[in-house]
Amino acid sequence: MGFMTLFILTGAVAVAAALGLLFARNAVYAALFLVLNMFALAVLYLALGAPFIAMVQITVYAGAIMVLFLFVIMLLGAEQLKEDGGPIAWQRPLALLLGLALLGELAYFVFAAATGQTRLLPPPEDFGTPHAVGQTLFQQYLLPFEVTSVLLLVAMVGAIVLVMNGKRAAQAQAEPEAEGS
Amino acid sequence: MFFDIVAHAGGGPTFFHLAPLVVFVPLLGATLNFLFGRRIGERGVATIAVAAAGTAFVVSVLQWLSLRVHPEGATQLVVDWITIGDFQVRWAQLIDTLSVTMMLVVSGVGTLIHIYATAYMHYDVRYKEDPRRYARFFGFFNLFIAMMMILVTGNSYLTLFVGWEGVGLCSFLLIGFWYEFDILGRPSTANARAAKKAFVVNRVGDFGFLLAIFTLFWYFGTVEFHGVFEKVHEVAAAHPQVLLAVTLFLLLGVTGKSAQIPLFVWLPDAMAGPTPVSALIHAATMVTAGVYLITRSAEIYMAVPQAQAAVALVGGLTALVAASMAVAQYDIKKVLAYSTISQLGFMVAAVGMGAFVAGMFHLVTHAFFKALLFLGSGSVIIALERAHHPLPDDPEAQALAARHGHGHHDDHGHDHDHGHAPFDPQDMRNMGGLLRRIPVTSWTYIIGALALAGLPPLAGFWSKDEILLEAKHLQPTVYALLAAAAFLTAFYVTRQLVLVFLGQPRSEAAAHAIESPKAMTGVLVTLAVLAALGGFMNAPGVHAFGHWLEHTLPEVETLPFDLTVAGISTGLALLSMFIAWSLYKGVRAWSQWQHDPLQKVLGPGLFGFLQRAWYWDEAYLAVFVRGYDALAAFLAHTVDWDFWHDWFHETIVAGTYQRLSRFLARPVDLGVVDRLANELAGAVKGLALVLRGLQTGYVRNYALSVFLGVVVMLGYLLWVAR
Amino acid sequence: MNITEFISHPLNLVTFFPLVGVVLLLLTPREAKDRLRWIALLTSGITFVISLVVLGRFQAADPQIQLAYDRPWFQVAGLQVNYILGVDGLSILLLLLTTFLTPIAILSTWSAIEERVKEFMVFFLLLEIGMVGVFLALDLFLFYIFWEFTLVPMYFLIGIWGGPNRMYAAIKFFLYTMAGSLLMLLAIVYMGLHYGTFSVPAILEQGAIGGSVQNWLFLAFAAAFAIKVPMWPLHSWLPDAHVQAPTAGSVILAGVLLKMGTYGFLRFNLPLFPEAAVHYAPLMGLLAVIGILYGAMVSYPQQDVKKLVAYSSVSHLGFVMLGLFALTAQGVEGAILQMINHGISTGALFLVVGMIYERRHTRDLDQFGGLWKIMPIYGALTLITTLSSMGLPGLNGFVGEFNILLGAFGSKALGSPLYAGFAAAGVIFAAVYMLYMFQKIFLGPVKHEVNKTLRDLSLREIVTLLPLIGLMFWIGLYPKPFFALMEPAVQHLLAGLK
Amino acid sequence: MVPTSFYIFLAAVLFTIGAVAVLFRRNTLVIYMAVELMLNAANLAFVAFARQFEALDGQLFVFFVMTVAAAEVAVGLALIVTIFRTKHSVDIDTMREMKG
Repeated sequence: MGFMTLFILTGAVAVAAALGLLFARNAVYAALFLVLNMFALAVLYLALGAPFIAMVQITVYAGAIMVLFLFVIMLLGAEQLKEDGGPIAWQRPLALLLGLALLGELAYFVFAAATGQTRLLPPPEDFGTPHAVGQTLFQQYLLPFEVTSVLLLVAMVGAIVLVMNGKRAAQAQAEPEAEGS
Repeated sequence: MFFDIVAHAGGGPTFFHLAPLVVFVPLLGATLNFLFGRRIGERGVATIAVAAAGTAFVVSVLQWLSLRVHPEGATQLVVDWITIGDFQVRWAQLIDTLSVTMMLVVSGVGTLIHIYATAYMHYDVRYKEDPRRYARFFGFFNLFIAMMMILVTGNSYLTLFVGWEGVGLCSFLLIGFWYEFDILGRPSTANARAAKKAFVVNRVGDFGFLLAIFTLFWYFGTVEFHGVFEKVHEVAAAHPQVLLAVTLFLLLGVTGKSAQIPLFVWLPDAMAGPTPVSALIHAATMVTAGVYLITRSAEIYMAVPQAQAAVALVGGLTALVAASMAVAQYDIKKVLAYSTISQLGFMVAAVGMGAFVAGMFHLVTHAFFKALLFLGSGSVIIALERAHHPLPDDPEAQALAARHGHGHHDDHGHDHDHGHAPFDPQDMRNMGGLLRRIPVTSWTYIIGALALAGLPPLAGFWSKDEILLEAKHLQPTVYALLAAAAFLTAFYVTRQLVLVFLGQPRSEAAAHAIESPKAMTGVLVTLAVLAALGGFMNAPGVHAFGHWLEHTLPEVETLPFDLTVAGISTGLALLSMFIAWSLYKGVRAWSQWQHDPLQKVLGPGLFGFLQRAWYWDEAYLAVFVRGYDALAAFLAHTVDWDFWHDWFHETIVAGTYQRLSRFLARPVDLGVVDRLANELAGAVKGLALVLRGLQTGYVRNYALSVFLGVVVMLGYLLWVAR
Repeated sequence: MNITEFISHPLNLVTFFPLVGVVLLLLTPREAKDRLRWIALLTSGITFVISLVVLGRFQAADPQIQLAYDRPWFQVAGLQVNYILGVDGLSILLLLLTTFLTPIAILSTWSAIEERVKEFMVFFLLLEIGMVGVFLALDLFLFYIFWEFTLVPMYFLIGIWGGPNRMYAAIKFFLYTMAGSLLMLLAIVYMGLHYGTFSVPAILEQGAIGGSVQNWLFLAFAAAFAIKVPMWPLHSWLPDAHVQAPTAGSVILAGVLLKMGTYGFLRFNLPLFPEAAVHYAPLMGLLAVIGILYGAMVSYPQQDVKKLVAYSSVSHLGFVMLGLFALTAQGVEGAILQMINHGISTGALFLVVGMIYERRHTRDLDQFGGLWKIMPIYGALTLITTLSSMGLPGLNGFVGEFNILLGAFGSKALGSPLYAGFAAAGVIFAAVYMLYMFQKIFLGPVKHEVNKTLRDLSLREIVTLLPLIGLMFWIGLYPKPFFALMEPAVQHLLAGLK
Repeated sequence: MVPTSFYIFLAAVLFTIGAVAVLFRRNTLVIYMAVELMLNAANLAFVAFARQFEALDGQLFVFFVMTVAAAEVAVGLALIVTIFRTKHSVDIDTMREMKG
């Protein structure tokens, strides 16, 4: 099985999973479709000589992040929201139209406008290995890397603060009611 | 770096390397007393201070011993101070016979006065009701010794100037020591103003000194003594007027520090300081710095005869004028103050004429007898004060008060005095008959006074005689001035002795005056011995002092002893003393003050003129002080504030701007710009109403519009890049 | 520009380190006043340490620009603007003075500023960035940016935390300085067009513009700097600004901001327009001497202590200007040292005035008298400061003034010893007003009952003053290291003028 | 071998689907997931270009995108939870406080 076959198969799976996300009634299904999509992408990453990114994709994205999504969906019981157009149903056809337009533009760009298309050569020996990625990450990109850690910390603190404040607000709402009864 | 020896005198051990100690040990003493003085008690403070001054004396003696073996002296580098381009000043100590003479006087007399002050200040701080200031006094005192040592050991005009200003500072601090009182201990700013006056007047002199230094540097290329002296002849040939300028600028400095005409006015006011201060700073050492400066600059002065004449004339005039002022004073210390000015005039005249040895000799003997006189007057003052107002912790005075039944003085103390005229323990009209009450003080005082009057064989006779002798040969005019001054000197000395020590006590306090403690009288006796015998070091035939200074000074010629000169001056002195005696002998019988006999002779106008110091202060006040005040106030309030700050700024700068902007606002802005703006605003408002409809609040609508934007922009880009 | 490389350069670090403090301050709640103060103090303290590192890497013997950081920045209308920082013997001491005075000024606000502490500290640290930048910038454009940048924080410091008439003073300060700067901006633009670059080292390599244009450029730069100094007669913004500014503001205003003017003369007017500098030296010298005497006389009758000290600055900076335009080694080096001295002594004087103002809420001389007896430590420290300011040998002021006068006396550019002669009379006047102030506050009997219960300085206040006092003695007794830092650079500068 | 343009086109398709999903769905959580899908599409393009130019920078960008996405998800989900507490709904159309 050549790379092209692999590409077509996994690409089809990815597109199908994406469409599943678009049309699934149940949010849990949507999330699972997204996981599938990510697995498919991970395979493509492997094919593109990025084993490290592929692993991170599976562990962090498909693993950690999506689990968090599922957790929140179930926590809030939000999986069964009625999915009709709602008060602005008129924008759905418009959205579809725009989506097709964008796709058209991009296709034009990729296949017609962009020049210098090359067939990919086999990559160097250690391309994309964790070792090579680590070398680059900790030398050339050290400062952004460190900044990312600050970003994550801030995000964590922010998430906690938001949830806690909300809790307090909810309690404050609940208390007068309790007194009244 | 510090303390390392630049020049070793060849052969044998010397003590020159110890020289920096004369500065640093007193400085250390001062620091210790400033920092810890309040905690270690009076005894601790006194020990530190006296030990510091004593160490300086010991080191000075060691320098003297070293110089006896190596009379060529040495230069001790202390620190490399300023180096800019070709301007280099090292702070180095010049150890030669001249500077060591000054060191010995400063530290020797200084140590004695320190000892005296330990007892004197004990009473003073209690009478002024602030015993905690005892430590501060000795801190300043030690600081003064350090500064004076910097002055006399400096090897360049600049280092000398550093000490010169430093002693000025100490003088300021010590004159204003009781800054919250006047001279009688009443709350006032008088003492503080006296201190400020001293500093400012000295600054006028320093201004001259600074200009002299600048001139020296630019024409001689250095400010170090030896470097300058080497080039004197070269410069004298090339720019004679430069040397004249330097010497006259220096003279201005000298008139400031050594209280000569026209800048002597600060010294009488400086008596506001405690009496040991007057003795050490304003009689024995600091005020003689000017004499030292001219002696040090002998090489320059010798090259400029006009300058020598000017200096001698200033000195001679000062000697006479100040002596005339002294005859009409009532304050025991004021008499001595004017006398000091007068004697400084003698010294300045001497060094001005080129009689450097005579001038320095008089400086030394004057340090002995004038210090003695000031300390004696301090002893008298304290004696009266103790009798007038016994302190609770003064058993001697308390016992005496009880015996004579006027112990009531200690119930009302000083506060009571503020009502009517306070008792003035310095006023000679309140004295009389003290010879019997305080014999040690009295006899030592009389020895000092006679030395001042110039009676043989006391120290003052020899030194004054030498000056008169030189003057007769070199400058006859100055000789006449000085002889007249000597005549007046003998007069005011006699007047003072009669008023203070003889006859009947003219006040309660004088009747019960108490002899001072041993620390004070011991010092008085020591100084009396020096004042009596000190003259023999340069007496005719001995000339040890002259030979000593020969190693440093350019030309030392000793004139042979002239019996006529000596006879004339002694005769004049005796005559004057006789006149004074016959005028004042009536006073002896008085028990209350009546009119001054001299006033009857001279008339109240002339007497008042002399007493008010020729109205010199008043003239300066009217011309310089008021003038400066008025000019400064005019500049500050009228020119700078009202005109420049307010009128110019507000009316011209801000006003013009406002008129301009108002013009732009009314016709231009309202007529054209504003209308345009209004119509534009209307249009915007209409548009806003339309656009408002777009704000549905649905997030997805907004997302859609973003998406639309993306599609359109991408399309446009592709269209362009086609 | 690589960020890591950018901040690892010591000059960038010393300039922008206060930003760290600004960020921390912004994150700190406004109620935690003590924490805010500590953050500001520590930040400025670390900045001082960094400036010491700069000093450590500075080669005193080298007269050239050192530790230069030169990168292309952006282009305006085809003109290259570079980001150039560098330090040499002319600026190293002023850099140190700035970083040294800032923590001291912050320490002095501990109990004086209680309102809006957060904003105050933020502005103060921003001001430090601007001041350090002014002394380090070697591109005319960059210099101009820093120069104008300092105005903003100072404007707010006066306008928000100042005295009753603060808005008037702040606006006056702003407008006066701005007016002068605009002329300078025109000159900078002209020079940029002429040389094709704003970089000072590059301009110096190309040589000066000849002819009368040089004179005009000199005057345009001089206008900006003379207002900042301020030279007589452009000083009328100074008393307002000083009287209304809070203590720390006055300290920095007198200590550093005024030096930006004299530094400007030294850095730009002398080397960039050498012929014009020699040509105008007598005029500048004359204005300087008038300033010395006028400032000294005008400060004497003032009732407000701050105003007195403010006018004394006019006098002191007159000395600096006289030294600069003496164009002799002694004069210029004395002037640089006198800039430092004035920063130390007048800074200390404003601190001292602030301390008494905090206790009595008045600066009227008649409200005091006899305070030495009540506050002995305060009296002693003030006395030392006063003496330093009036140029007593052994303290810093003397070394500076003496060298300036010495340099001016034999200056060929000034052409007459009369300048130094008249200026030396300023030494007498200085004694008059300084001792008058000292006497009015500290000597004499205690006239007012309220003054009897004043407490002496606290440990914090003593700690605030002691570094300054220590420096007064150090410079006064052993100025050699300070002169050694500037000597090669000054000789190099003067060689370019011949 | 597969040309890069194929990968890019696949990324474009996925991106468009994600974008349309954002506009279609009412469930805030699903919208979030759609945003993640768009990010993934971009990542794919990055990796493909990294492969083409044999430069690791593209892969590192993906790495950073993931990190940022993780941070975004953490904060975003916290926001949703907070909003849910007051509105008791995850319907995005109930949030229209911005109406002009």
